[in-house]
Amino acid sequence: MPQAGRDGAGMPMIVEDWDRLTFRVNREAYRSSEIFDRERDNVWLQNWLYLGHETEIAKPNDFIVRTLAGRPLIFCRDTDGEVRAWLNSCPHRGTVLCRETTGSSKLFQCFYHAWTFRNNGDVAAIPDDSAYEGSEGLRESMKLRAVPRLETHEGYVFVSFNPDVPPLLEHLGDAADYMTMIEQQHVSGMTTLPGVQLYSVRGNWKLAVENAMDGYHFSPTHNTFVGYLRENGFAVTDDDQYAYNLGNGHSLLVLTGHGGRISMIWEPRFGEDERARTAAHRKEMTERLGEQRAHYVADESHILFVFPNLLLFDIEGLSIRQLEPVSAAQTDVRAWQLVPRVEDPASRALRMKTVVSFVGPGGLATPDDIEAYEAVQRGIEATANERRGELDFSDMSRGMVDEVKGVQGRSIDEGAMRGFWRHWVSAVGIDNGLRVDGKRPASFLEGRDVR
Amino acid sequence: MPQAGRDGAGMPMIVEDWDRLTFRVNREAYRSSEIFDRERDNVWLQNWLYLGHETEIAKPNDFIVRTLAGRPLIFCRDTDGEVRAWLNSCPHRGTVLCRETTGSSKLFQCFYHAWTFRNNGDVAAIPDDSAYEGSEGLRESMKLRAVPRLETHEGYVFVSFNPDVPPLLEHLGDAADYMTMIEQQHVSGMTTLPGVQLYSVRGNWKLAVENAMDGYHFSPTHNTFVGYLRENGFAVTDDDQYAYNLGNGHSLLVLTGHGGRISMIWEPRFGEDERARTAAHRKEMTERLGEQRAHYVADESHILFVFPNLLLFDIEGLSIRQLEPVSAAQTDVRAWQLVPRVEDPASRALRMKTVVSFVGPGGLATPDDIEAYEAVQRGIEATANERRGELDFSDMSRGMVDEVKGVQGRSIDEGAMRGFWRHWVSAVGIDNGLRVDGKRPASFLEGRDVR
Amino acid sequence: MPQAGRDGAGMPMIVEDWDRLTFRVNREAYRSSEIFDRERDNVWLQNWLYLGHETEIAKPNDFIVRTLAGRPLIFCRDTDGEVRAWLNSCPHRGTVLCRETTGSSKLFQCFYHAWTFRNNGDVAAIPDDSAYEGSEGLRESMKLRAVPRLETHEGYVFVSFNPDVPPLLEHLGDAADYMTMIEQQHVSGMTTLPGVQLYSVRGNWKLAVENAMDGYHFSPTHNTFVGYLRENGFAVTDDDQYAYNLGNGHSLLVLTGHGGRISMIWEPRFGEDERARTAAHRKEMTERLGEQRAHYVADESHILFVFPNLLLFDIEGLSIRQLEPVSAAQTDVRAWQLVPRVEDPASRALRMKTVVSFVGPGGLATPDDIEAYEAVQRGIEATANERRGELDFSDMSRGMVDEVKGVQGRSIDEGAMRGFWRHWVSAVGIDNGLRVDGKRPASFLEGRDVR
Amino acid sequence: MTAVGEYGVVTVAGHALSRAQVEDFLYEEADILDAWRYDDWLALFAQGARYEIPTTDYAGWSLHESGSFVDDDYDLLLARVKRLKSRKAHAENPHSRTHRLISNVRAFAHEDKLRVTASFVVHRARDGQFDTYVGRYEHLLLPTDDGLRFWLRRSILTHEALPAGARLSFIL
Amino acid sequence: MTAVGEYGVVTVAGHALSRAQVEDFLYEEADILDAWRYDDWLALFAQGARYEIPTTDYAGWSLHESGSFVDDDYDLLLARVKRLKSRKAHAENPHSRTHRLISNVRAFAHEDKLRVTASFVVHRARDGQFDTYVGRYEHLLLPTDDGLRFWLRRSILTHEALPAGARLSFIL
Amino acid sequence: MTAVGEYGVVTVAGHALSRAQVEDFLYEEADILDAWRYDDWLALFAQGARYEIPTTDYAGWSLHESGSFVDDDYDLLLARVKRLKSRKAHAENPHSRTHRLISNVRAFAHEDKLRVTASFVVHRARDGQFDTYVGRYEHLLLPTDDGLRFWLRRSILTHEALPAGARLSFIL
Ligand code: FES
Ligand code: FES
Ligand code: FES
Ligand SMILES: [Fe+3]
Ligand SMILES: [Fe+3]
Ligand SMILES: [Fe+3]
Repeated sequence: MPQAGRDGAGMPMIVEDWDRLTFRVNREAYRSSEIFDRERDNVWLQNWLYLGHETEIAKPNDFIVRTLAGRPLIFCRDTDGEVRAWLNSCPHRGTVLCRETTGSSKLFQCFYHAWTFRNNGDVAAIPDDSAYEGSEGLRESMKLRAVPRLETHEGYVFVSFNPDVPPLLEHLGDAADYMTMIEQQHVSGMTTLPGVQLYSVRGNWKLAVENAMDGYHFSPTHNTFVGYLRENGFAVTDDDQYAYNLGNGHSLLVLTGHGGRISMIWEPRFGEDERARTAAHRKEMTERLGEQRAHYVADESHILFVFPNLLLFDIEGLSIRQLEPVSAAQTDVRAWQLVPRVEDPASRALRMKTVVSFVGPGGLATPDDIEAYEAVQRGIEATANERRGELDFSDMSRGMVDEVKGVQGRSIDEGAMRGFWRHWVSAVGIDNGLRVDGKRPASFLEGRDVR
Repeated sequence: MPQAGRDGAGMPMIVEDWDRLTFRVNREAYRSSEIFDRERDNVWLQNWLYLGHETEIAKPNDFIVRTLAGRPLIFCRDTDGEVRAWLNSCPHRGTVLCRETTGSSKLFQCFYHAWTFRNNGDVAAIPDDSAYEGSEGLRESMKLRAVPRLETHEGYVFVSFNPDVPPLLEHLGDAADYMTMIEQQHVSGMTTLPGVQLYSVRGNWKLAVENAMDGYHFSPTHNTFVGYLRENGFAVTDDDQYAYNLGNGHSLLVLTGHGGRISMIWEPRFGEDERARTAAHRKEMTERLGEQRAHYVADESHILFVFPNLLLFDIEGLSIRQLEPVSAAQTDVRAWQLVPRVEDPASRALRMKTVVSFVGPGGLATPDDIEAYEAVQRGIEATANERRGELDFSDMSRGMVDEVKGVQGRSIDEGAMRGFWRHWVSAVGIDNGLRVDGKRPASFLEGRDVR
Repeated sequence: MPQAGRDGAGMPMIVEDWDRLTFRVNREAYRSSEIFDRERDNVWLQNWLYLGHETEIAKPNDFIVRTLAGRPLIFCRDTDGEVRAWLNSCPHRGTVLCRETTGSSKLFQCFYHAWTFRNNGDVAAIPDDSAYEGSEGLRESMKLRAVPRLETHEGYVFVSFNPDVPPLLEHLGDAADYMTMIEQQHVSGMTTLPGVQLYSVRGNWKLAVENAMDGYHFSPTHNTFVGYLRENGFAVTDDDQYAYNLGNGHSLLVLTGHGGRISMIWEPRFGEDERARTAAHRKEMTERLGEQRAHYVADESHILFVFPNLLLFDIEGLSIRQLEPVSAAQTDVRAWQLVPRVEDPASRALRMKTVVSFVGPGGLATPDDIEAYEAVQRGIEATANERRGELDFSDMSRGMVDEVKGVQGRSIDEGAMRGFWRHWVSAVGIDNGLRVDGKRPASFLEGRDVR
Repeated sequence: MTAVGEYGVVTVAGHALSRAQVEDFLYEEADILDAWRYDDWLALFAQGARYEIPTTDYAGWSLHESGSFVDDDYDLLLARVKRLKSRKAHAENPHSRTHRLISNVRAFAHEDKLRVTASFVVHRARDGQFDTYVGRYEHLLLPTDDGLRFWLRRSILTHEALPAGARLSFIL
Repeated sequence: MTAVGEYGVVTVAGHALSRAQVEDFLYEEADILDAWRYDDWLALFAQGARYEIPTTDYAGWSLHESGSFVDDDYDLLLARVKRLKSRKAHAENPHSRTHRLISNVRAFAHEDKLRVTASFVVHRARDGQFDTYVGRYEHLLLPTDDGLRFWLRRSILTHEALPAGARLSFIL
Repeated sequence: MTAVGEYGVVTVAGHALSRAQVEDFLYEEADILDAWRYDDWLALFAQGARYEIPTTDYAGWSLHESGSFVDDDYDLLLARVKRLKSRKAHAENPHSRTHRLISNVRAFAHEDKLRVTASFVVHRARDGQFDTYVGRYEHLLLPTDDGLRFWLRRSILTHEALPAGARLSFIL
């Protein structure tokens, strides 16, 4: 068992008990480097992954380099305007081809031997190619290496290292519409901005997923932020709010008691001028989207998780968060602010101030979440290789009393986490990873219809 | 052999030769991470471990957090005054429960979801526990996780992660009385003080054990400290001093030629005022303990090793040293000064100055010991995976010429180390870990009767 | 395959295709720690390794400590003037024996227990050796541990941890004469100087070997240095220059278009005074060596690689570079400047300025090479565990069109690298490490006769 | 070359200021922050002042138009201080141990303000980790009769990304 | 706002002292220590002076009543210097290469002494390791006619524990 | 004890110089280097000046007689700057992000020059790595009517060896 404990091989990762109504997650899932390797192979190299947003490379020839699943990539728009994802590694001897982090260029030239490539992947030049047999075949075989699959939904660019992955929309399923809702907030559509939050947490990536789907932590963990909102005339509540499993590991928190819906629901802290702009914008939305759709788009805050590496925060502004696991115990995080392409400068300034006051390592809330991931990662060392094996499990049973009855789980329950873990264990493919005691319900609630 | 060398599996760790009278230790024992893992599983998670001293948590509700065997623990005295050791990890999702290093509190509240526990382990509050089946059962099952065993001897608190470990006193055996002797030095009893030396050495923990049991290194390694004592009127000698194996891996160095016995044997460097105080105290001791017991308590310096992680230095003052292995090549060390609860302020100041002048990373002696551990750890890389396998062994043969005759080993022999290694190899349970050539004596000397 | 990819076990490391005329190297060879361990066992612990130059320890009792194959060594000249290589680890308990980096001493005394050794390896003193059986046998068995083999050629000292390695000259083969040529440049012979460049690169050691044998990178990578030479009246060319495999993994680049041949071929940047000194020296060389030998010695720049850890740069001055792999992704580099024992101070100053302007981490050229190793090491992460396995290979096919015809490869081809890799794969002994498709030539060109 | 007496004195809005005075101001702030004296820290700001930390990709843009780490107007600054003084600011309870080195201080007149640049290294010890934050101050200081006050307090990180475990939950 | 001429001058026991003078004293000490000139270092102390390094859990207590890393009265200071000058102080033979940064220097009058605080970073290279010691000085200096002298030299570490390989065998 | 007014002034070749002036010179250079303004940097050198970085085993020898990392006479210095300004200096394109701390500045008259010593730490961020270069300046400065100029700019590393990934492709 300690040996087993060392890599978690062959142990149940999840234990569901439908008699006791408990759901337990093996803490080895956060600690084990062997499980990290399996996740890399069976999830990150198989699944769709969020790469970036179209608006980051708005113009032809724009490029950004970005590491995804540990692989250095070039995310660019070629000269013809097509969005591309190339391995950032020279086909000749593997040198990082593009060493700039961002810029605009028609060509990528490797500095080592000056092989040069067009941003559509074609070989532009190989010095002295007479040294090779069949220089035509050479140019064919030495094109830039593409990430096998790339598809886009509402400006969100996804890639997969698995050529056989099903179509993106099939993968996104019910999650797709919540991305559409964000795009519908403003008639001009949305764009990312410069000023990307790059940080890294000493915690397993799944702790960041749980935290985002966990309404139960909000008032204790963010006590000071709740206080700040309260003093500014907004009474936060957790009542009548729900967490949904959207299938394929995706999930959704719908929050109606947390505010921060700039240009959709006015709050005193936004100031008087903003009040009129908000009213006007709501009017425009209703005309454009109709009463009910406008309601869903405007009046609810959403936290959407798209398995495995994308979190969308449609609350206190709009931010995109990407998770890049580095090791079992470390995760790089990247966050972009998403704003209406066209917006009143005062609203924009208010939006930027507001979103940053909440999210990111310098905000008034996110640091407490980071403290949580890191305190969990440290804390679970207490039961590593524990003889009393059952103590090395974390509890996520909240709301199983409803779940077993088929009642929709609340935001302050742990149902969204259970959905995530159930998907995770099958995706990672750990033998006997799931143990079910007692009689499991025939099915679980999935999705939510807002159309 | 190199592959074997890479993890030391299946190689003899110790080779005793009773024809040549040599004792050799495989240097893989200091280098191998696989052996480190076995030690963690078979020693640190099975044996009694020194956790801390009662006086560190003198009052009800006092707590200290401390990592032992890599596990974060809460070492506290509950509201009813009972000493406790809890895993510092929330039973809910594993968060470090108590993030303060020390303090006083009746309750421990997890900041993540505000689960709250009494310092006796009971659940005090679980917010919105209606989300769980059977909230009574929940409170039962979600109590703080205790370290399975905790026992105290003379104020020294030991714990074990093994519920089936034999009683503490059985484990301590002959070592127990030397802890009693320390307690008997002063009628008021002893207490630890604030000002804990926390440091970390780049060496295997067993090098620190060997060093403490090694009188042979004293004059060459501590040449400058010996010189300092000599200039201050004390002539250090290594004659007629012995090292004892106390069984269960414990051992004892009895030093009568090294001085520093504050308030028991006066030296010029202590100053004239101290002379009278020393005489008075010796008188009190003799009355209280009788001539002979007082002699053993007062006139000998002792260095006691309690397997596997406690060293008591009853020399140049009194200090407790705890070893916390971090990896094969790194060991965290913690040292507390132990003083009479009641003491003349001038004696106290003298004591503190004296002990620190000797022990600790800022002293005039310990740094040379640390240099030794670290120089050994670096040096043994020279023979890693050596084809001439016999060169990858360290020699600890000193005094086998006496040992084979059943003659008690001297402090400047290496008999205490041999006793340690013989116990270690059986405790760690390495197959064929011990190779014996020639005819081994039927038994070895063990213990020493001073009662 | 991903699992395989994780350590590269059982995969072809090299794929030669004689139909397509391609040569591909598996990037796992640069990344895998398992392959690093095999290299350590099968190459570094078996082969001759360059340790240092006789002139670093010019006088009896001089010593230098140096780590080779991860082993701390003492490289010294004993009192009788013999060159020695000792494991820098005390035979007693393994302490680093000599903690000074360099100096002069007849004796090495271990500080831990004062065991003392002569620089010829004999035991000089073991304090209180009566504690051991048979103190004579003890002194015999406790001599300093020598590196099993040590031989010298032209002042270059090589050692092997393998007692059964064939004689050095047999190993050096054709490489030996190029070391002789350097010695013949000046009648006084050559010496190393103080001022050793110690640095470390974040790249696999084999990338440093490839780079040195790679004339193809010179003009693009060193664009700025070429520009500097051009402005100073020297037109760099890559025409009619060749790369030779010398057997046993050794190789040679002969460059006639790159200059920097101080005191042999004058250039304007060397200044007028140097012109006369150069002419005089060339005259002396011709008298001493004869027309043709003098031509080979003086008019060609040479970059010589002696497998596995020595690079000699007879270009822009003379430097010795030693490679000490630390991990798959890190290599320590040491570089010494080699100069005539007797030289005009102005020539010497010119030489030092010139060599340093080119080589070393502060030069105008080497930093771009370091950038290359490191950019490759980062870049090849892009194809780690790639499903399209063939993409995880680097191409070294340049000049196979000539090689297949038995035509000597040019400096700007990749033939020297292919020779290196062919030797490497057999030396490391990876099962099925080499895959040959199509019909391989019966033999490859090897060596070059200049005698 | 000016005589030493007046060397290096900058006059702003009628206040003659030496580098030494600016250094003393920054050193005092550092001690206040390391001692967790947040009310005293607030007192170093002029009413309406701002506190900014751009992201590591910062290229000079306005934080009103871009993402950032900290974009506090005076109201948010008050909220931040209030939070930091609360026992419930979990990310900083227990408090980080911080240590600050401020060097390369330079001061320039900038309209009615003093533009101050400096190099900083902030060390932070917490949870057995020891983090280092490296960057540059680009402040605007307001000279008043009671001494200098922050008008814009801006910390610009040198890092390419915040390293593992680093966060800006304390004042950088 | 005082004129620059006298700005920042502290007068102690009749000695007018500027921060620059204190910095020069600390910078000179740093060079002396890095050059291993221990006799010169001793000469910077007043007779009867003390050298202290509290442990990392230090909370202001007296070292006479608690554990510590260094608790040298003048006699022990002499013994320490004698040891460091000996070839047999193995922990420092060969000598560590040290490098010191002293910043954020502040000086305050404290009875007849000058209370000086500063931030330090000491880098130490030895045995292929490169260690960093981060902390704060809280000294008491005695102004004399021959310049400043240490009355209490105290180094307070910022670390939560001495990191691996760190030791105080040299002067921090 | 000298009055503060003139305290610490060194007079060289008729130029009265204070430490503050030397610090300002070094701080300005640091900003110029961090901003990659190489023409401005070159302007800080006197004609015929040298730039030197000895190896880490440096024991005081002449770089004309030993190996070194940098041994630039004025011509090579020009070549180095030209290289650094080129887009083809691959090791520094993209540019490293550098950050400099200069402390413990001391100035001494040395014939007609000013001998300046200081401690430096240079941080360098590139390719996801964050390297630290620790060492000591030992410069010779030439006082001119237009201010100070480098006559010998020498950086001496404290490291025992350049750590992994460290290189001197930028100006240390
Ligand atoms: S590695 Fe890119 S051109 Fe050679
Ligand atoms: S993890 Fe402790 S309360 Fe949830
Ligand atoms: S280890 Fe060298 S003498 Fe004991
Ligand atoms: Fe949160
Ligand atoms: Fe000792
Ligand atoms: Fe090159």
